[in-house]
Amino acid sequence: MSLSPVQFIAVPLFAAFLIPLIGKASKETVKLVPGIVLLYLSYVALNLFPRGLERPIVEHIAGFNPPFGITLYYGPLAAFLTTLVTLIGFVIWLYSYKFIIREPFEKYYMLFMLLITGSTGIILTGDIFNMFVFLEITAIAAYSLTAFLRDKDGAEAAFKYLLIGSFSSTFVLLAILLIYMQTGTLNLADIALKMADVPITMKIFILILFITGLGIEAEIFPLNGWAPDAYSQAPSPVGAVFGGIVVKATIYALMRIVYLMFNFHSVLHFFVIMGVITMLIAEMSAMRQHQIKRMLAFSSIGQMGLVIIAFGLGTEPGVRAALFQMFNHALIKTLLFFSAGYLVFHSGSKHISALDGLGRDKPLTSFFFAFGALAIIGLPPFAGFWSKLYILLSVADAHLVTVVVLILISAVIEIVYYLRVVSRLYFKRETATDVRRTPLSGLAAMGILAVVILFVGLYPNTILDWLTPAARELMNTSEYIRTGLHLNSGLLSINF
Amino acid sequence: MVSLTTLYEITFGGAILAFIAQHTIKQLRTFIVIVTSALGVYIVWRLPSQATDISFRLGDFQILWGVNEYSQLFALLIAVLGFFTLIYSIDFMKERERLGYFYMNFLIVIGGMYGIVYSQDLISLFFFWEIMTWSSFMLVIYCCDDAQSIGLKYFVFSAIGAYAMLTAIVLIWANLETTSLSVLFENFTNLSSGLQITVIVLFIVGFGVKSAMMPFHVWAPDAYAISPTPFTALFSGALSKMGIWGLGIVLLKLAAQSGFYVWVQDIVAWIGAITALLATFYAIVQTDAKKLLAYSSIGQLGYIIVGLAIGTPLSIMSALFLAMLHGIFKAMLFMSAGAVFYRTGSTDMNEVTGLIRKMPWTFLTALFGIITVAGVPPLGGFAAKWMLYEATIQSGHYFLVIVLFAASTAAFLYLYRFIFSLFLGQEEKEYADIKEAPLTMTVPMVIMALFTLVVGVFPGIFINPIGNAMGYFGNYTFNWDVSSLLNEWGNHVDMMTVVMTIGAIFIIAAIFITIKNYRTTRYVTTKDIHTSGEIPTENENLTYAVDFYKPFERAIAPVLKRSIDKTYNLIAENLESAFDFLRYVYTGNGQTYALYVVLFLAVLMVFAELIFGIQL
Amino acid sequence: MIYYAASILLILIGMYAVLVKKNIIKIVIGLSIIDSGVHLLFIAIGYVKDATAPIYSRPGLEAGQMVDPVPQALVLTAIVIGLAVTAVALSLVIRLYDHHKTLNINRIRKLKW
Amino acid sequence: MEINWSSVIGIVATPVIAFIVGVLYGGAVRKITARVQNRYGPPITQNLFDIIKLYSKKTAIQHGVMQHLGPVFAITASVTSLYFIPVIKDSPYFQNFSFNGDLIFLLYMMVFGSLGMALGAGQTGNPNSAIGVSRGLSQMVGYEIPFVLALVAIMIQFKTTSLNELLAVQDHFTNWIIFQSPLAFVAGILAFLGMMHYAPFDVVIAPAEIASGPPSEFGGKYLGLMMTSGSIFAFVKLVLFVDIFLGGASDFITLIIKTFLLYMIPVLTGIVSPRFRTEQSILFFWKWPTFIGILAIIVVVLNG
Repeated sequence: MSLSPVQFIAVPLFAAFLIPLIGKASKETVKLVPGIVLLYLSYVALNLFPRGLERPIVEHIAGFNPPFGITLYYGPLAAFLTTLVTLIGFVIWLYSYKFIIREPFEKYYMLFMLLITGSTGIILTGDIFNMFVFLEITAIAAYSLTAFLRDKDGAEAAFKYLLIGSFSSTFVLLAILLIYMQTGTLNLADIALKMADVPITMKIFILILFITGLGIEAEIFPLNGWAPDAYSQAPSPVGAVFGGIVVKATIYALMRIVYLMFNFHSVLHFFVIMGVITMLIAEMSAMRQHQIKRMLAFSSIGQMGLVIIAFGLGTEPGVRAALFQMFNHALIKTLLFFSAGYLVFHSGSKHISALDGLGRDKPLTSFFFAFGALAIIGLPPFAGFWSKLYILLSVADAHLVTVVVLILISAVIEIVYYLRVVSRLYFKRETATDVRRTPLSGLAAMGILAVVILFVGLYPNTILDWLTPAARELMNTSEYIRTGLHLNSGLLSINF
Repeated sequence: MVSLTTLYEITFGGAILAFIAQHTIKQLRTFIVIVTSALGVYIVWRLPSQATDISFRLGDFQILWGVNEYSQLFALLIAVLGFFTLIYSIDFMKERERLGYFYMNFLIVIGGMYGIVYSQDLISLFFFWEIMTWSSFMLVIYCCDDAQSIGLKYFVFSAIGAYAMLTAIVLIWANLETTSLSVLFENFTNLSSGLQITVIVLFIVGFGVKSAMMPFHVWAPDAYAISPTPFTALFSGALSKMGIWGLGIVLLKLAAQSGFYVWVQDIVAWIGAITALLATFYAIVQTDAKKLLAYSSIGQLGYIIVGLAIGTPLSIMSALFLAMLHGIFKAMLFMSAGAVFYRTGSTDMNEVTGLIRKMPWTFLTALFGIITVAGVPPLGGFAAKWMLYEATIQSGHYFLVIVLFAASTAAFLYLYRFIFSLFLGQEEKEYADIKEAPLTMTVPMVIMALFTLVVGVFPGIFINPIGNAMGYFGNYTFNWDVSSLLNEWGNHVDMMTVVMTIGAIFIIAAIFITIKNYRTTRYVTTKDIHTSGEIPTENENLTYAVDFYKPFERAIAPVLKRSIDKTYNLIAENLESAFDFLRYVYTGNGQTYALYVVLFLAVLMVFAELIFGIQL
Repeated sequence: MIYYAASILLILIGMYAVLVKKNIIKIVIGLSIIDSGVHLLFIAIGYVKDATAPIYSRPGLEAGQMVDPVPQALVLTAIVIGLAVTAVALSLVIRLYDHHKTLNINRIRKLKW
Repeated sequence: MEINWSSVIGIVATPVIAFIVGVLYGGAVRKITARVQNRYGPPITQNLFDIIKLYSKKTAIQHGVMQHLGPVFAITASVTSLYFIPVIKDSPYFQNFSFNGDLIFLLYMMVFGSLGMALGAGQTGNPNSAIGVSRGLSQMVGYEIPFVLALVAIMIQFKTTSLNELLAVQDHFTNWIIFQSPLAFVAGILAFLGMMHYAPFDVVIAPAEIASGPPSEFGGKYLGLMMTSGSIFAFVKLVLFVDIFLGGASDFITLIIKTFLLYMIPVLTGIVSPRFRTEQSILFFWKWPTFIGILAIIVVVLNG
C-alpha cells in the first residue's frame, strides 16, 4: 500500500468504527488500536514529509479532477500540522492508556479517533464544505468527550460547548452557502481564484461569518466562553486534545480561509487587535483562577491570542512565528494538561490550594509541571522561548511596539500565576500522601514531550527549517491556487 | 580543549550529572559539583590565551560568543566565587534535603552567568540571562514556605527587567536588523534619537533590576535573606554583577554615543547615590543579619552604579574595582553570617550574641569584611572608595559626593551592628557549646579575607586587569604602581606606605600591650563587668541588641516611613482586583456566551458598515 | 425570494429561542430551528424556478433546466450533522436534568469566572 | 638605602610631641572647666600623671582578644593619622608621610581607630559600652555630613585633595582658607564641635548615665593606652583643622597658639551647654551646618 495523505483521514476514521467492534471481542485490545493507528500515521507523516516539502501533493478523491471532486492538499503547511497532530495524538494515546480506565473507554478511544480524523481532515482538505464536515465531526466528538466523565460539571460544560458550537457551525455553514452562491464552487483554490469577482460587501459579510464561526472554536474573545469550562471539565487528556489539536486545526482553517480569500491588510490588523484583547483578558482571568485546569484553559486562550496576533501581522516571519508558537504550545500545553491531570488525580481536588507539597510526594509529575510552566512562560532553554521571541520580533518588524509591550505584560501575568502553582507544588508541606503511583505510560508520555520541548529549545533550527516553507505556503496564495487546481494542465480555462 | 563550548558543556553537564547523582550515587554528587566548578575556574583562566570566537546561526540570528577582557574580568569573579561558595556549601548544605535540585540549579546559575558575559550578541545574552534568572529563582524558593511570595516577587521584577531588555532587543532588531553587539555599537547613532533614548532607558531598567537599582530593588532584601547562604554569597557577589556588567556596556558603549549622555549620566548617578543612601538607612534598622547584608549589597551596588554613570576613567576604574571587591567581601560576609546560622540556627541579631570566642575564624572573616565594606584602610575597600570619591569630586558632582559620603558614614552603623550583635557583646549560656564552623566553610572564608588585605596593600593587582578590561570601552591607560592610587588632580595615596605605617604601629602597640599584660591579666566572662558599681546577677540581661540604633531610627523616621515596597503591593492588589472584575465576563451562563457570539457578530457588522460603508 | 425571507426568519426565530428561552430543551429546539433555516436557505439558492430534479430523467435535459444538485447534496450532509448534534444535545439535557433536577439554564451555571 | 635622619627624628618625635601637647590640653580643659564652674580644679598636668599611673598599674582582667586589641587599633589610627598630616609647614622633621596621603585618606584613617575601639568595647559585654558606641556612631553620621561638605567645598575651590597643597595655597595671612571660604569654615567648625564630643554633643560618653560609655570596661594599661591615643587624636584633629583653615603653622609656637584657640571653641561651648539627645544632635547637624556647607559649595561653584 503506497503512502498517501488520504490515510491521515481514512485510517483513523476506519479505526473509529472498528473500535466498538473490537470492543465486543476484547476490551484490552481496544486500547492498543489507537496507538497502532497513530504510530502508523506518524510513520506516514514522517515519510510523506520530505515529499510534501518538495512539492505539494494534491490528491483527488473519487477520481474527479479539481475543481469538481474533493481534493486533499498536502503542502508543507499541512505536512507540518499533520505531523504535529499525529505526534501529539500518539502521546495523548500513550497518556490515556492508563489514565482513561473508566468504562466505557472504548467509546473514549472511538471519539478520540474521530477527533484525529476531524483535525487531519480540516488540515488536509481542499474543499470548503468538506472542511465544514470535518469541523462538525471534531465538534461532536469534542462535545461528547467533554461530558465523558458523566459528572455534573462535565455535562454542563459540554452543553455550553454545544450551544456555542452550534452557533459556530451555523455561521460557518452560512458563510459557505454565501460563497457557493457567489462563486458556485467549493474548492478552496477555485474559490480563491473567483473571490476576486465577488463584491466587497459580500466578501466582508462572508468574512465576518467566518471570523465569528471559526473564532468560536479558535477561542477568540469574546467567543470563548465555552473554552474554560470544557477544558477544565473534560478528562485531562481531552483538555490536551483540545489545546493541542482541535484549536490548532481550527486556527489553521481560519487562517487558511482568511489568507486565501480575503488577503487584505485591514482585516489582518483586526486580527492583531482581537488577538491582543483575547490574550490580555485571558491572562488576567487566568491569574485569578482557583482551579488548575481552568487556569490552564485560560492560559491556552491567551496563547491562542498570541498566535492570532502573529498571524494577523500578515508577514512571512509573523506567520512562521505563529506556526512555531502553535507547535510549541501544542507540546507544552499538552505536557501541562498531562501533569495537571495526575496532580488533580493525586490530590483528589481540582483546586490549586490542594496541590501543596505534591512536589515531594510525586516528584516526577510535579517536575513535568514545573518544566511545562517554565517552558510556556517562554524561558530559555525551552522551546517556548524561541517562538515568543520570534513573535515579538515579527511584531516589532511591523512597527507595533505597543503590541510588543502588551505581549510582555501578559507574559509577566503568566509568570505570576504559573509560578504560584509551581512554588506551591514544591514548597508547601503537604498534609497527606497519596500511595497511588503515577503510571509509567503517563510518565513516558510526559517524558517524551519534555525531551522534545528541550530539544527544540536547544536546536530551534530543526523546526524552523520546516516552518519557513510552511509559512511561505500560507502566504503565497497564487502558488496554492496553481497547484491546487493543476493550472499547468490548463483546467482553469473552463469557466464556471 | 579549552573553549567556550567546553565551558558550557562542562558546567551545564555537571549540573545535570549532579542531579542524576543525587538520585543514584549520592557520594558522587559533591565530587561532581566541586570538579565541575574547579574545571570552570581552570577553563576561564586559560580562555583568553586559547579560545577562539564561536559563531553559528540559530534561526534567523547569528550567535556570537567571544572572550574579551571586560567579560574575562567578570567571568573570573564568577568562576572563583562559584568555586568558593560551592566548597562552602559542602558542609553547609549537608543536612538539607533535595540537594540534587540545589546543586543543579546552582551550577546552572553559574553556567548562565558565564553565558552572559561571554555572549557577543543580544540573543544569546538574553537567552543566558533568562536561564540565570529562573535558576536563581529556583534557589530563592528552595528554602521554605515564606520563600514563595518572595521568590515570586523576585521573578516578577526580574521578568519586568528582562522584558524591558527584550523590548530593547526587539526594537534594535526591527531597526538595525542585527543582534550583534559590535554591530550595534557601530550603528547605534544611526537610530533616531527617540529610539536611542528608549533603548538606553529600557536597557538600564533591564540591567538595573538585577543590580537592585532603586526603585527596582524591593525584591532584593527578601530574596537575598531567604535564599540558602552559599547561594546568597554568589547571588550578591556575582549574580548582581551581571546587572553591573550590562550597565557598564549600556552606559559606556551605548549612552556615551547618544546626545543624551550627560542627562543619562546625571540621572543614573543620582539614582545610584540615592540607592546607596536609602539602602544604607534601611540596613541600619534591620534585625536579621542576612537582611542587613542584603541592604548593604544594594547600597554597594549603588556606589558601583554611580561610578559607572560618572564615566571618567577613574570612576569607571573605581566602579569595576568595587564590583570585583564587592563580590569577594560580600561573599565573605554572607558566608560568615551563614556559618553563624549553621551553628546557631539563627541570624537574628537580637538573638545571637557573643560568638567571637566560639568562632574566631568566622569572626576574623566578618571583621575583614566589615573593614573592607567600610572602606577603612588598610584593606581593599579603601582603594575603591577613595577612587570613587576622587572621581566624583573631580568630575564636578559635588552634591553627589556628599550623598555618597553620608551613605558610607552611615554604613559604619550597620556594619558595627552586624559584627557586634553576632560576635561581640554578652556571651550567653545558650551558645556555650557552639563550635567553630567546619573547615570547608572557614577555609574559603579566610582565604578571601586575606585576599582583601592583599588587595589593600597592592591595589595594582586589581587595577591592572581592570585597566585592561576598560580597553573595551575606549583607550584608558592606568600605568600606576602596584601599590599606589592616583587621582586626576595628581594627588595620590601610596598604599605601601600606609600599610607599612599601620602595620608597624599596630605590631609595636600590640607587642607592647601584650608584653605588659599577658602575665597579669586573666580572662573573665562577660558577666563579670562593672555596671556603675553594681555586680550583675546571673540572670540579669546584659545583652544590648534590640533597637540598637533607636535614636538614629528616630532621626531618620520620615525616610523609613515611606516605602516603595508598600506602593508596589498596593499596585499589585489593585491590579488583582481589577483582573478579578474582568473575569466576571465569564458568567457561567451558556446563554450569555451565546449572546456574546451574536453581539460580536452584530458589532462586526456595524463596524464593517462604518469602515467599508457597506449597506446590509 | 420568499424562501430567503422565510429561512432568515426561521434563523431569527431560532436565535430568539436560544437567547431568550430559559428551558434548555427549548434552547435545543431553537438550535434545530436555526439549522432548519440554514438548510432551507441552502435549498433556496440552488433552486431554479420551474426546473426539475437534477437527474437525467429524460434525454435533452439541459443543465439550466435542473436545480443545482450541489446544495442538495450539501444539505443532506448538513441535516445528518444537525441530527447528530441534536442527539448529543438531548443526551446532555438528560444528563443535566439528572444532575441538576432542573431545566432552567440560569440555574446550571456552576462553572463560572 | 640612605637613611633620611631628619625623617627618622620626625617619626620618633611627632607622636611624643603630639601626646604631650594633647595631654596638657586635656589638663588645661579640666582646669578651665573647673574655673568656669567656680571650682579650683586639678593641676594642668593631672592627665599626664593619670596616664603614667595607669601604665604602671597591673591590669587584672580582660574579656578577650578583641578587647585586648581595641586600644591597639585606637593608637594605630591616631598615630598613623598623625604621620600623614604635615604638623609643621615646610619642616623637614614634621611632615612625615604627608605626601603619601590626602584628605580623603585621612577621613577614613580617623575612623579606623573609633572602629577598633568600638570593637574592643563591644567584646566586653558591658551594655553601657554598646549604648555608647551606638550613640557615638549615630552622632558621627550627623557631623560627618557638614564636615565633608566643608572639605569638598575646599577641595573643589583649590582643586586638590592634598593637605600639603592646601598649605601651599595659604602662604599669607590673607590667604587663609578661613577668609577665602568662610562658609566652609563655619560648617567645618560646627562639625568640629561634634567631633570633639564636648557638650552639647557628649551623649556618647555621658558619664553620669552610661559610665563614660565605650571605654567603661577598660582599665589599667588598656585605659592608659586609650587615653594616650585620645590625647594624640585630639591633637590630630586640631592640627588638621589648623592646616585646613588657619594656614598651618611654620613653628611650634604658632601651632600651639592656633590649636589652643581652636580648642577653646568646643570647650567653651561645652561648658555653657546642656546635652543634646542623640537624635537631636543628628538632626542639628543635618540642619544648619549642612545648609551652610551646601551654601559653601554653591558659592565655590558660582565663583569657579
